[in-house]
Amino acid sequence: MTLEVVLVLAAALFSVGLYGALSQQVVVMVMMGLELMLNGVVLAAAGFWWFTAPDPSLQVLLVVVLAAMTVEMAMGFAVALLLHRTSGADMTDMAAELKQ
Amino acid sequence: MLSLVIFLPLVAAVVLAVARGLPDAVARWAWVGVALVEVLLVGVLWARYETPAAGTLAFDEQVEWIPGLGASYHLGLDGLSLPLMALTAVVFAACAVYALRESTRPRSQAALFCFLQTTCLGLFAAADLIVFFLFFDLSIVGMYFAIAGWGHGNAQKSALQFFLYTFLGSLGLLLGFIGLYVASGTFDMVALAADPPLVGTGVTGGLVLAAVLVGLAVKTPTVPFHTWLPPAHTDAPAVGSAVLAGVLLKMGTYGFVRIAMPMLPDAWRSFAWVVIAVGVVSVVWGALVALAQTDLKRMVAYTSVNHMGYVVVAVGAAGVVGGSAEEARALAVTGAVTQMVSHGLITGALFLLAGVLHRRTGTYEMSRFGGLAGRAPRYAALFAVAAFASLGLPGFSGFVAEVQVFAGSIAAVPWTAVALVGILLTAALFLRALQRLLTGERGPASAAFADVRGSELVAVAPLLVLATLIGVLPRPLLEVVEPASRAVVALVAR
Amino acid sequence: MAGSMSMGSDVVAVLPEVLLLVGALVALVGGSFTPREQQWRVRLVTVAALVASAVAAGFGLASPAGPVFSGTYDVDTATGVVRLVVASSTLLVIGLGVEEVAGHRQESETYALLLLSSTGAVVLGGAADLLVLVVAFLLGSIPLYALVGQARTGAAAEGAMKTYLLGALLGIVLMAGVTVLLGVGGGEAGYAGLTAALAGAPAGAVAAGAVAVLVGLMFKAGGVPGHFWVPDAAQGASVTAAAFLTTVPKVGALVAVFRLVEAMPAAVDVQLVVAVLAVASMTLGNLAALGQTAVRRLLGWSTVSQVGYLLLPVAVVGRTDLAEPALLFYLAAYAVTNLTAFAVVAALPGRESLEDYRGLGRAHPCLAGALLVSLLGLLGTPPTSVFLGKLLVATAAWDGGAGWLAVVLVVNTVASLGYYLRWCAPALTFATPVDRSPTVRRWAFQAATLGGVSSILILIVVSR
Amino acid sequence: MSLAFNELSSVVLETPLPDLSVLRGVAVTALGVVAVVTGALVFRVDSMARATYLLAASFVAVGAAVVALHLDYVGVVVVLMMLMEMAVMGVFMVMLMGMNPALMPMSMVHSGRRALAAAGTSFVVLTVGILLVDWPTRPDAPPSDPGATTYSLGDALMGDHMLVMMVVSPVMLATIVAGVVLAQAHGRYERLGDDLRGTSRQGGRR
Amino acid sequence: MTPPLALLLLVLGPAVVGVVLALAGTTAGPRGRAVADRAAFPVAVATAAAALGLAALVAAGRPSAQAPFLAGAPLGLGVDGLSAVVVPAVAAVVLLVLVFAWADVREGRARFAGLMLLFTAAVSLTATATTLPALLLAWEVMGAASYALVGFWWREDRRVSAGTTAFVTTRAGDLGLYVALAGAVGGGLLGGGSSTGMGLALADLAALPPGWRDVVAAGVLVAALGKAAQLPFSWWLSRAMEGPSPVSALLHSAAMVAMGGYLLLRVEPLLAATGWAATAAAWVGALTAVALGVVALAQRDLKQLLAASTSAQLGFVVLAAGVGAVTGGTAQLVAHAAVKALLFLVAGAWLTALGTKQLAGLRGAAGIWPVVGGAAAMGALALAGVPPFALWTTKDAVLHVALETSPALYAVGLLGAALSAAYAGKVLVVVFRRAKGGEEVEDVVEHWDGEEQGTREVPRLAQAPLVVLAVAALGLAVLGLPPEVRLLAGVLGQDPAAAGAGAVELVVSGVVAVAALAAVVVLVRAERLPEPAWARAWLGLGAATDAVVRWVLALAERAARADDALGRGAVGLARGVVGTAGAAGSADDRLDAGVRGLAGRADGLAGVATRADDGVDRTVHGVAAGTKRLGGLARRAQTGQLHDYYAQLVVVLGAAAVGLVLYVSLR
Repeated sequence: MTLEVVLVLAAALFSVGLYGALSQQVVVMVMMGLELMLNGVVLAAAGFWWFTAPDPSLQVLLVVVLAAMTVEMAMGFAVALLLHRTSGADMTDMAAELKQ
Repeated sequence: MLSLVIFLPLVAAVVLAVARGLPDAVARWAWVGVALVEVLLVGVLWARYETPAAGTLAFDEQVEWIPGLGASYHLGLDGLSLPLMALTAVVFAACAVYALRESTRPRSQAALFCFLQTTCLGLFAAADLIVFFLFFDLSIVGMYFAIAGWGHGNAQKSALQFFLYTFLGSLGLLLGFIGLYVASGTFDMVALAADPPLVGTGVTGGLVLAAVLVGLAVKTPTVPFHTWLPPAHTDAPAVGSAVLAGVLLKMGTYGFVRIAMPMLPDAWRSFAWVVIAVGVVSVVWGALVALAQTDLKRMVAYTSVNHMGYVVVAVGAAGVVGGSAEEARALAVTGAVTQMVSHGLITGALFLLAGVLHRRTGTYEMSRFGGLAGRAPRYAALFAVAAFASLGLPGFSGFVAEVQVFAGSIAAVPWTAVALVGILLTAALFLRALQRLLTGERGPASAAFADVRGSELVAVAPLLVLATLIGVLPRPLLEVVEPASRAVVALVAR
Repeated sequence: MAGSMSMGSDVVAVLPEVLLLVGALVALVGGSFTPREQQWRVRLVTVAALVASAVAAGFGLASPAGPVFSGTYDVDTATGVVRLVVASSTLLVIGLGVEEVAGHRQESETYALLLLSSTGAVVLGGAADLLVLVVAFLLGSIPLYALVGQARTGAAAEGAMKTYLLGALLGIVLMAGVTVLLGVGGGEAGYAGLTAALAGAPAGAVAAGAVAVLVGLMFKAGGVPGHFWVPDAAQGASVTAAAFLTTVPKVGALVAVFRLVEAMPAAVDVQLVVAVLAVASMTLGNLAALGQTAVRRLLGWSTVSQVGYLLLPVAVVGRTDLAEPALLFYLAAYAVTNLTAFAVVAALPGRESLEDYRGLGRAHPCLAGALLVSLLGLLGTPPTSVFLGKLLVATAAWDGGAGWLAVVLVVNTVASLGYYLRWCAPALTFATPVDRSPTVRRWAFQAATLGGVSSILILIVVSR
Repeated sequence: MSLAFNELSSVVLETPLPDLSVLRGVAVTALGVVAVVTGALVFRVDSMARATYLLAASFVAVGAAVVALHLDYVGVVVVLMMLMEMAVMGVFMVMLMGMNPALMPMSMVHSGRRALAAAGTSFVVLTVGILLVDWPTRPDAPPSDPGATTYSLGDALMGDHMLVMMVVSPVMLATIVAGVVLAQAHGRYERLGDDLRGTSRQGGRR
Repeated sequence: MTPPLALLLLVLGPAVVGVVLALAGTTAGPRGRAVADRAAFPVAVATAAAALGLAALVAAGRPSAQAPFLAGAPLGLGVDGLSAVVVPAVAAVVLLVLVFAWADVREGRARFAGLMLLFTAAVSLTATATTLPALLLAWEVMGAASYALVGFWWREDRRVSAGTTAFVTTRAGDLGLYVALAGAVGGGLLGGGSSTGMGLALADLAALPPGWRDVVAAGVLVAALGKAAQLPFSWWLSRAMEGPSPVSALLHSAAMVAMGGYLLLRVEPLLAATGWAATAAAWVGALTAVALGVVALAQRDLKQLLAASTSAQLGFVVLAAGVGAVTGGTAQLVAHAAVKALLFLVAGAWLTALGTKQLAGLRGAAGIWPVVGGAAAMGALALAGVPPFALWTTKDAVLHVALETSPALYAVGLLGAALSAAYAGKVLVVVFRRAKGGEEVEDVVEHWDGEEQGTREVPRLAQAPLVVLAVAALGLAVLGLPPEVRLLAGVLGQDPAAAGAGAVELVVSGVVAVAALAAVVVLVRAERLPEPAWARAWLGLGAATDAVVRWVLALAERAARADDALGRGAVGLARGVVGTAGAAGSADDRLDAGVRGLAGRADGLAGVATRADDGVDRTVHGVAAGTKRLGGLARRAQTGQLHDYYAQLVVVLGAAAVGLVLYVSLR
């Protein structure tokens, strides 16, 4: 196993997440895509930690990323709920009044 | 002292703007009062003025401001700026008197014009590029409102066009200023003139000069940047036109002698031929197009293009250093400055007189008039005098200016003699205008035309009297200008 | 535990941030026990926190403490300016929003969110460490989503949704970038050591990481490509929120970008990307604003273009001494000027389109004056302070060897003339006023006046 | 929750992993592949519930891989947090949005081809970049003691990176406030009246 | 009174009085104007008389004075031999003409008198100017005053147009003086030349270095030819006959036109120094004498005849300057001034009394008022160059020198002399030949009041100047006679030996004149005098002038249209920037219309400008439309769809990252 393998796997996760974020209509599903992307970041960070960086800062980064995952998820639910309440929409393209 | 002279009208403007309950009559007379005080103060400045030593300014005032940028609040006068200060004071006073009979929002108008006066005075006294630019842009804003708020016809559109054009020009100017700063580390005009940056840099100097020139050329205006001028004048109120033509246009030409020439001597010499060519084209084109106009105000507007063209020719010729005597070039620059003053007085008077037409009849169309000399002999006399002054008849300031411009320019660059066609065309077009307006059969708009009244006469006559005085006794003016123009010529020749 | 030795002094050094946080807590907790009609007390607390923070920032500015918290945070002039600008901007936002927010069912929460987001913006500006940068990004962003959505209208919800989704994606991009930078830099996160650590790292990876971090920050700055939410949120959210989100986050974000670019090794020419993004922002913002008729959307696009101008000094970081003062001055000037424009909008509820402002000069000369000052300011005309900002920025660009950026700035300014004047001109004609709402909100009115005056005064006083 | 966390982590921490780098490599790679595959399946299945389970699986795989890389603490946290989060998501969908996750088949995709192309391109570009870059290597041997690793994390959090944690706490606060502000259907004044005494419901402004 | 003060007063006195009178006559209220009109002529005549006295004073004292004007170029005044002769002569004519006008002018008297005095001042300054600025100043004021005087009856458009023609044509020539002034500056005369120490002095011009000297000479020559109505500038003088007769008598005989010749006499050394300029002047003068002589012979209008004759007679002065016959030229100038003033006043008297200046209407007019008739006879005979009248000797004083230069010039000059005799004879025959029989009388009377309402009287006051001038027409012959001409030469500082005509030439020219006169008398009585149309139409000069004017006006029209298009294009650009679709659309329409309209008229020089503007238009149009499109594009990206935002974001991010990575790696 080398760093490249881990990074490629992380890149794959990132790209899969990106696909989800780009293709999904439902807000919650888009969030899932985003989470997957972060998943890739986590894997990459761990890989870097193992292979290149003895510094604990990458661990701290991982903690921060996890915190970010959580809070973003929480906000995502809140926003989705708000959207649902105000306009009965759960899809991004149902809320596209503001444009140009 | 200088700051007081400059900011007194601003104070008046603020007071006038804030005092909402002020009766119209009080506002009008307050403006007249401020304008007259300004004339007095500038007179005091003139009386106390002594030609400053080379590289210094009279009434120098400097206060630290943005030291990190090498900029400061720096004011001062010399032979180039003092006459224009005086011109500003006089033209604004004439406008104030003329506006005594204006009925549209007189308080706001008085405030706006007081504000404009500060910007004009400040610009001519500025000794720092940032201060200069500040007043330059503010004058645009002020004039925009003067046209949009008190104009007629398609005023909104014309004002917008004016703003767009001159603002574009001002940005060019700003770019040029930045270039000067980057090369020298200061915005101080005295320092920049004393030790010009960008000497021998070729392309960079040329580009900076080009940026500055575009800015000044739009304001002056020269062909092909002049197209904002006719609509702006046509739709502007009389006082607005008088200030625009009388004072604001001078900002462009003043910039040539104050900034472009002394601060970029190297580039100026290299590109003098461009300036001359633009000047000559402006002279001929402006006169030619003016000849074809049927609208009096548009015609006068185009003659401004022509008259400012003389200035451009002269300052361009002053940059052709090889093979011409320094006296000739100094003569050209003196002529240019004289022309600025002269054009301010005469065109100011002409626009006010055009305003009288509009006041009475609501039109500037010359074909609607005719035979006014019978109904309104005083108007006819004033207009005839102004017209002859404008076409450069000896005895008026225009002649003093033009003869110097031509003598100096042709002596330095013989082919500028082509521009002489301009004075022939101007003669033709003004005589045609006289004929259409004043003589011959009485036209439909002349029928009930009332002759000029008190305030109108008091507004216009002093301008023409001054133009005549300068024409007959030019020495007091020229003695102020000549040392400065010699200095400019020496700076360009470095 | 080398850090704990200086803990006390470190906390003192970040007193302005702490004051903001404390203010947020007090507002939040106190607010939940305060009857609706007494919420002005919470407002007072918030204002007190902001004023205290600004005062503390002023003292801090007089004697910057340098790096604190083991070098992860910089208390220098830039941080001081960010603190001052953020605090005073938030004050102005609260001022212009008094009528809109007062009595709102979540008034105290609004103040808490404003304070929290402000704290985030300040920390973002002061962060001298990639990890702090990430958390500051989160702290700044999360309250923003709530502020946008708080109006609870369809448009607000949509704006919140877009803001959130873009913020989340760009946050991920930011974290990905940080991961790469930490990975190749041997885990070095502090800017002080980053330059050296990255100098030996593979340039390609550093470049990719830096671009990712930069683009991530563009969400907070509201510049291309993170600009999409700005016009939508500015239009959909309440005026108060719109004024806040187009002003305060940018202050921190741009200084953060500045610090980041400064920390990147010279071999990786991040400045180039910044320059490209700057040009893209200003051009896109101006072009898109040209056709707008809704005032808040127009202002939203206008801020996109302003970010482009603000990025100019960042594009010449390290190549001229003018870059930092130019950025800081422009930020301060921009904040005041932009908020003045929003204050005018806030003072005249119900006027949504440019046409609604026709004849404003006659009906409300003072507001028209403030509008004129703010729009001319955004345009960059004297005597407003943004003029000097623009001048500084262009000068810095030229001085830093990027004269072409100055030219692009000028060309863009000309283009922007179109829409600023399209608002200004009808407002200041003496045409018959369109009187949509005879009531003028007093607090917002005063905020507008104050903003207009200070926008001019900054030029005269601060630049001394 | 904290109790479960402590137990689980202690179990994991006390289980010594075979220090065989080949095995670790295989494990990490395999877990990574699992994460990618389950992640990809998230967008292939036709119900939100399954998507949620698959996402959780992906996270668990990555968490395990992280643990395999001797980042035991972080890895466990990943697993635990993500499982919790997926549970919340399920609750959220059923309770608040009225969706029955098991029964609602769905295919809510737009411009899938464009997304696929973008994702594919990004993967190719990233892979090419990863393979071309001459990655640095750590000067010393890989860490062998997970306990020391966790200790160094704690040390960093309490020392040089203290500010990070100090800021994370207001982030959490902000999340709570913001989440409540957005999600709350009725504010306290609707519930308790403008004077908060719960007596008069005036309906309130807005 | 010191001579320098007298000199200043000579110029300033009439100027000030003139300005005051003119202003009072136009701008005062009705009552004030009435007072001014009543006082005008007494004041004016008194001023003129005083001026004559001052002229005599300065002629004796030869003072000089200067006033600072431009840097190194003052206004210099001075009286030398030449001006000592000319200034009093002009002053005398002014006085006489004003006396006549007192009786003749009936409306706008103050304005008239004022303008005449202003003009007088300008002439005095022209005659005494010693520096180029002073000369140019006076020269142009003279032109402007002539405009005001020719167009004096401003209610009639054609008279004002005539003034415009006069001013513009002479100003076209004046441009020469501007060039000359610039040339002198270029030649280094600013600040003082060698001989005078005064900047831009006329006396220093001859000593200029060759290149600039030629420029100056050319400029002066053109200016002088323009004022002197020499070929090809003669047409304006014909139009100027629209002015009142006293104006013609002063401006178009003694003063303004004469000043053209005078200037050439004054700068004769300059002309001689260049060589070519002298030759050119000589030939232009000689040819004008012949060509305009033919024109005069063909005229049927008395004033037109006199105008053409003025050009022709001044041709001799110009010829004199060209061949260096300064003495003869001066004598011719002075004598012609008296003679032509007389004839114009006579024509004016008849015009006022009979209401016509057509020769057909003046048949036998000499008999009606004997004094007028006698004066007319004296004048005509003098004009004819018949011995012993004035122009006989003076003309020969010129021709004598011309013969020394070139026999061809002499021959042409002699032909010109014969033609003068011929047209003078025509006048004589017509005005003295009584109409016989009722039918002929009716034919004559039918012409009366054709141009204005005649008064049928010639007041005594109007007759008095005629008598004085008639005496002068006879007496001034002495100027060209050998002893006196030497005296004159002495006064002028010329070589007395070379001055004056030889006896042979006097006899020859006398015989030629008498013969020509006799021939014309015969031909006119037989009514077989040829009056070719081309000559009656002033050699087509009028048509040519009209063509030039039309061409310029057409050019101006084109330029104006092109300029409007330029402006529209700029507006289009502005609108494009503003970008509102509707506004931009209408601007487009207007642009299109402008482009179409311009394209339709693209021809000639203006066509080139138009095409250029067309290009500008297209460019501007393109930029405007482009900006508009870009604005739309920029907004289209903001679709409102989140996934589009994401896609764009990813693309930009990818492009930025890949771009920078490639840039950094490949550098």
